[in-house]
Amino acid sequence: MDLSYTPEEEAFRVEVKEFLAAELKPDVADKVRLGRGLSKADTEAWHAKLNARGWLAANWPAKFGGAEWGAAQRQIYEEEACAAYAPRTVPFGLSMLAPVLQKFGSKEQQDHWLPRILNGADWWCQGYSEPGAGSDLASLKCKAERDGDHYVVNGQKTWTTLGQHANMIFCLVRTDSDVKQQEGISFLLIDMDTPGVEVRPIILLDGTHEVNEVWFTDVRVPVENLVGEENKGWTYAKYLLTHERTNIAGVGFSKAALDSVKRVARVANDNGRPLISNPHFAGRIARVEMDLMAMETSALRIIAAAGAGEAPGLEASMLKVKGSEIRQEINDLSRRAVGPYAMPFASEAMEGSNQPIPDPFDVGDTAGDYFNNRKLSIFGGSNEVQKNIIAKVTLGGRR
Amino acid sequence: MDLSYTPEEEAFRVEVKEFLAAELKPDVADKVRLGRGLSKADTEAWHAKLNARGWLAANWPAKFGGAEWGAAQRQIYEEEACAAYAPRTVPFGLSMLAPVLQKFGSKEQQDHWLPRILNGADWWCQGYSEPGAGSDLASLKCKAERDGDHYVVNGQKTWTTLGQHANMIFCLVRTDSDVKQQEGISFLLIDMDTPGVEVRPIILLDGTHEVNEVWFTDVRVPVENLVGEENKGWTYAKYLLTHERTNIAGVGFSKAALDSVKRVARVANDNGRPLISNPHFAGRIARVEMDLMAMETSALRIIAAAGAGEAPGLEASMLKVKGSEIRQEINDLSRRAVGPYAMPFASEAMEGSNQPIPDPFDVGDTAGDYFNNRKLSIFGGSNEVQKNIIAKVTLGGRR
Amino acid sequence: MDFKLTEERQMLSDTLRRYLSDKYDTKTRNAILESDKGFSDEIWTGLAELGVIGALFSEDDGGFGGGGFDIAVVFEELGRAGVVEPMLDSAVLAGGALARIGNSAQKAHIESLIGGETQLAFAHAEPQSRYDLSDVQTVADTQDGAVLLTGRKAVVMNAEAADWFVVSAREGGEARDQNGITLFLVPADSDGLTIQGYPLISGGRAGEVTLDGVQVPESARLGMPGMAFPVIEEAMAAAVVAQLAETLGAMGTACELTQDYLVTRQQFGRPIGTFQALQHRMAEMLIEMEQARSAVINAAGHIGSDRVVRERHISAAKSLMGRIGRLIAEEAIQMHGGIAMTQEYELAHIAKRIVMADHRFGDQDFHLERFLDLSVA
Amino acid sequence: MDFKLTEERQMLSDTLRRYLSDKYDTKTRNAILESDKGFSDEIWTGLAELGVIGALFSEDDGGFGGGGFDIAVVFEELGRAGVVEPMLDSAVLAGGALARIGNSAQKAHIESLIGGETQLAFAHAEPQSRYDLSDVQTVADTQDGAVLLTGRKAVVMNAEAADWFVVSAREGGEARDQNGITLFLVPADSDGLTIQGYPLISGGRAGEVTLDGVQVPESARLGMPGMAFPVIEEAMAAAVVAQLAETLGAMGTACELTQDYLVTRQQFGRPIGTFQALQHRMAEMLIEMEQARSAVINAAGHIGSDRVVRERHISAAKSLMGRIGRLIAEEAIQMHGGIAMTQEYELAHIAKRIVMADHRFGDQDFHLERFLDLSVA
Repeated sequence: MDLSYTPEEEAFRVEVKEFLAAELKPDVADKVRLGRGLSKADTEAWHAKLNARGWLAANWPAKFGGAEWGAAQRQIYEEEACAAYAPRTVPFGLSMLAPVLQKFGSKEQQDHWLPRILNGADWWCQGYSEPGAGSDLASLKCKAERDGDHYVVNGQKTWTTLGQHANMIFCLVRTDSDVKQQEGISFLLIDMDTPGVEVRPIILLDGTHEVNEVWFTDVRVPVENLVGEENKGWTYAKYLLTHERTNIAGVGFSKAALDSVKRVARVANDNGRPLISNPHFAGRIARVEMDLMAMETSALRIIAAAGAGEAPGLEASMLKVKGSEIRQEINDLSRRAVGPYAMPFASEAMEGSNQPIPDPFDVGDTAGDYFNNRKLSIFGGSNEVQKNIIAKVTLGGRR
Repeated sequence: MDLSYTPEEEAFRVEVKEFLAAELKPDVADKVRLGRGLSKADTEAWHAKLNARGWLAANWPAKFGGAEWGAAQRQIYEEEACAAYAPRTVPFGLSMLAPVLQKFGSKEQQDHWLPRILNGADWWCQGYSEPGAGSDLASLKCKAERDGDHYVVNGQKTWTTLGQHANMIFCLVRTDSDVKQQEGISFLLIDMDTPGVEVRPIILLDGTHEVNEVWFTDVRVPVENLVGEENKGWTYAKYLLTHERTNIAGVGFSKAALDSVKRVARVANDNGRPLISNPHFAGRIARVEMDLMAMETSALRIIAAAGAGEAPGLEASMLKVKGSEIRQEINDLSRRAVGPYAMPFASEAMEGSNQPIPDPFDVGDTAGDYFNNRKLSIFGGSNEVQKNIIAKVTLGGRR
Repeated sequence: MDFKLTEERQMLSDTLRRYLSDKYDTKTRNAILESDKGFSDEIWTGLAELGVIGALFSEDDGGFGGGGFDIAVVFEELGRAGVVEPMLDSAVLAGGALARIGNSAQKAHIESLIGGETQLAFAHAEPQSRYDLSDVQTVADTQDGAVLLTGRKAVVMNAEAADWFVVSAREGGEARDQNGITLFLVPADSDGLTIQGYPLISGGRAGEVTLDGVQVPESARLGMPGMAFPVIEEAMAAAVVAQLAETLGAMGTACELTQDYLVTRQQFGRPIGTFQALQHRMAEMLIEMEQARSAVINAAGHIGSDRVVRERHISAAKSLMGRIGRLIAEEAIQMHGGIAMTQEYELAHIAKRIVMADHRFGDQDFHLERFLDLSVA
Repeated sequence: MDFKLTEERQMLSDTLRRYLSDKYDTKTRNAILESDKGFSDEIWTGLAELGVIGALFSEDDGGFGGGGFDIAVVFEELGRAGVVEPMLDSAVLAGGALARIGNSAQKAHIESLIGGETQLAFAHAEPQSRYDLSDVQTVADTQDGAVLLTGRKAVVMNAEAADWFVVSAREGGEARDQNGITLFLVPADSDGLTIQGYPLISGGRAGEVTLDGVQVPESARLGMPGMAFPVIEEAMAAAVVAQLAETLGAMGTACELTQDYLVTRQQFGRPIGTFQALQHRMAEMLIEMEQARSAVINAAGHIGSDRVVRERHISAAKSLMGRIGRLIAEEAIQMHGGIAMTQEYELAHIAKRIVMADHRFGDQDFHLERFLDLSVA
């Protein structure tokens, strides 16, 4: 056991700092820091810079051009990138579809789609959830019927994050309704420019437009866009979900957010003293910081144990729950810290959103972030689903 | 709405104070305050004094010689009695069996047993739980078979509180095994001096002997000791359980215990200041006190709404849960307050329990009380069972 | 002791609930939320006609209520429907201060307020003051019969719609002294009074109010110079009772919506309300609701008590509600899942009302500390 | 960074676990609990023969370990079995202080300690000091070559069995000054040293130690006069790591027992582990276990770091364990129900070990405040 960084790891941290100093534009960092939505162009530009540096496919296997970062490297990059308020990479192609294609896709699919993820030719989004299929994902109804060398897709997906930017969507579709739910699902890649695909915005409670409904009406998809075997999609979906959770702890985000809370608490006046001198508020900060110190080590342990490219199982569910709890607690502290000035608010969707809003602590919309991040315990397999998994695995073996 | 006490209520408080000043012996109050077990004689003497004053049957209907106290009177007595560290009355006869006899017992049973509860001729204990029937009480197996004008009882009861002092036990027994569990249960009164009754002590984790196992081997019980109808015992049992919960909020206990915590915190040294000046400890006290202030009003509202003699339903379950949570939190604070001196301990069951144990704050065995009172959320229908009830009632109606 | 509502209060409560369920559904309210004005004149007038505003004032002031439970009954219903109209700020806070300290001439505005024709705003808090009621740096400078007000007021609710402002300013004492603070009644169209308005995340609008040498006559002074603090504290206590009751109503709606969703939403082939983990969490929400209701009763019932008793109950209830409110809002959203994250679903607005209530009049930590101070006092 | 145990440590851990599962079942341990001595010489010797005590000291001091993870590995296994033998107090605390500050003559006792022949006790805390390491009022008065010790030491673990005491006393400075505290090595049979012994609720025995002009030679002084505080803090840090690991082991047992009970205990015709409310609470316990394990790793891994870094991790881990330990002990008992309330059931003792750990070396509030002080430092 050794908790200290090796010289190589420290050297890598310097590399990362230099990269961020050189490549991260202040206006983009400000948008990230203040929680203002990044434009599609902002995100694409950042992907391009990371790709040029060879760090976009940081967690991909080498044989697909990946950097195969270890636990320490991942953690160092995440920590530095979050501290500098660099944009987060869009995970749908990089960390969700790619692992599936790499494990289950055909040579042709790998050769065609993987490079396009890195070079930005495609922006992927995810077609999993449906209005009637949330936690119970396997009950999905969106149908794909074979017609010659095409599938004809009809149905609806929802909670499709950044679908408004995407040109491609990977979908779980029902290709057999006569078998056990899990056995009639296939994994399909769909071009969103195909006739019959319609994207409708969903406005969230903080007024942001980040998720969408995607409707499919007689959408014709070439059979070569089927990943793996027909009706084996559930296997691929579960594989994807464990990968989706590997970075869910969000240690870097939490550290940066907690630093921001402390910064505000040092300047905010509370009964004639700095808020940070209020023992009850300071106690809240300390408790979450202690939790974060522990979870950072948990995340490192778990990723290290799982090994490069591999996805941890049970522990990933634990990290997902604790990671979301910690981030949500910090979001609570950050709105709490600004006091009455958490109330002023102009939503993207609202008239006059361009009018100036007082932000004396220069932190952006802390209340909006708090409400928006309630999603952390809901999406990507709700915390309840994660607890079901943990109980099933840990109690199941004993029966 | 009016939260202030009427002149009549204030006058009653004076009466109670005077009674306690006159009747409560200091050595007995000290035993209660320090959590030392009361002798059987201590308890019987206190019952006698309350009975002489007409306050033993405080909640009984008038026609059975009860005082029919209202919500305010009950709360005033409880508050003053707890503040003075008066013994609590033993509930098994007074508040558990009596309501059942008064509602379902025969005239003969009422005339015979009720006076004996008040005059102390009988000490009752409860034969409900069995090793295999805890939360799932209806699965009880203790069997009673009719043989002429007797029932022959075989089986085991457990968690029988103060069974070592009792001469009578009321039992739920199975009189029909061929029907739905709830429909084969009868309510039987058993003389513990009958041959075949054996009481075995259970030592709790704090070393106290307050509960027992009671074993029945071919115990012959006269049929006139059957309460109500054969196989209708489950109805009576449920009626009893709601009554058992009416005083479960324990507002008086919590107020007295919290005062004791504050007293210790004012004198205990913590880093060169009184512990009560430690904002984190003070915050714990304040949070539980706020909860207690609210629950006191809840208890008054609920009892007032339910009306004299009546047992509240859903709300009783809510009070049981919140009341036990608050008492357990205060028990946590009281062991926390004494710091390292919470560790010295001599259990009743242990050798050398008579050796002197340092108690610099004169509070008795705070850690033992903490562990012992974990029972509050387990017995009398566990908090999980209460939550099941609440969910069933509140969601049931909507389906 | 008595825990029953009077017939009059029960009637008012029933009438108000009926009116709002007819006139204030989610769609209507969300349209109001996105309107430029931020509230509806029609609803305001409607509420006035129902006597809702009158119920918040004593008979001496031309109303027919004004007690703690009058306020609680009204605001629980307003909260249940997520009403964003500025009843608390116009009537309880500004109007309440006026009723407590104004002379007969000044009180004349209460009549038109009760009638629904006048809007008031309470301009007290400042950019630096956070939740500290005595932190007033706005100064009132009196020169031959005229008073000049200079300073900045922060997040003033209803600022843009107000016809009159009740403005606090210092006529003596140091910053954060309780002594030396005076209230003034200031016309909204005064020269030198400017408003930077903006919407609020939980609905309605507020503004940063700048007083740049605003001139008012001495007759604009409410009460004696420098003696206003006790009045501010009393008006705040009434406002806290109103906000607590409003939040309680909103919490009730959050629970109702969640209970309905639990029995209707199907996953894994059964209503999610059949899953015991959710059942127990729902039960815990309802148990805390009882605590919250009792805390509101304690606060409303002691609004007429001596300062320490009154403020101790106010701070206990406010702190408790901050804690329970967050629990209920977060649990309601979590048990709903994604649907509760969408702006068009009723719970989204209700949850925001509940959570953001902790950002006015002192949050749970502020009142925890205050409760401790009052307890040793 | 590297999160794997060395082979030697893994072997020691496995051997110790096997030994305790053979020799230290509930019945044996409960008999030890009720014995007059409060621990078993046979077990103590057994542990010494296994090399458990040696693993807690460096090779320079005649051991073969002494690092943070050596301590953690040993104590997690001791905690798993609820061992009450005075390993922490005799070896880590008193022995550790001796190893850090003693001269070669004084260190001679470490060899017999490692061999299992000598018992030590650390007499530092006093009736007034609670958790404050610098609050020492016992005085050391030196007159021509002899030192007179006068004062009272509180809840001194292993006092009755100890052959030697490591006693802290003040040779300068004010009460609560860090400077001026000295450690002395005092024979248990010294004149004027009296012990009032008693059992402890979580097992083992302690005593109130009175020093009434106990006379020792100057050669009994450990290190320089008045300079012992840093040594005391370091020894305490090692003791906290030991106690944290012990508590972690006990928490692991509490979880194991609960998981087994959930799948075996039948109610309502099914294992109670099939009820989702209990499943989720079990999952939450296991999630917190991961947090606790990482906190212990952080503390053990920084035991050699500079003071502020070391103590910050120590206080963070101690405070976190206080919080999580209580959760796990209470949830384990609650999910068991009545059976866990009985003295004869293993969980009863394990839960007491977990909860009472928060009463030594500073509880979760003490270390929360300390963590805050160290964070601004």
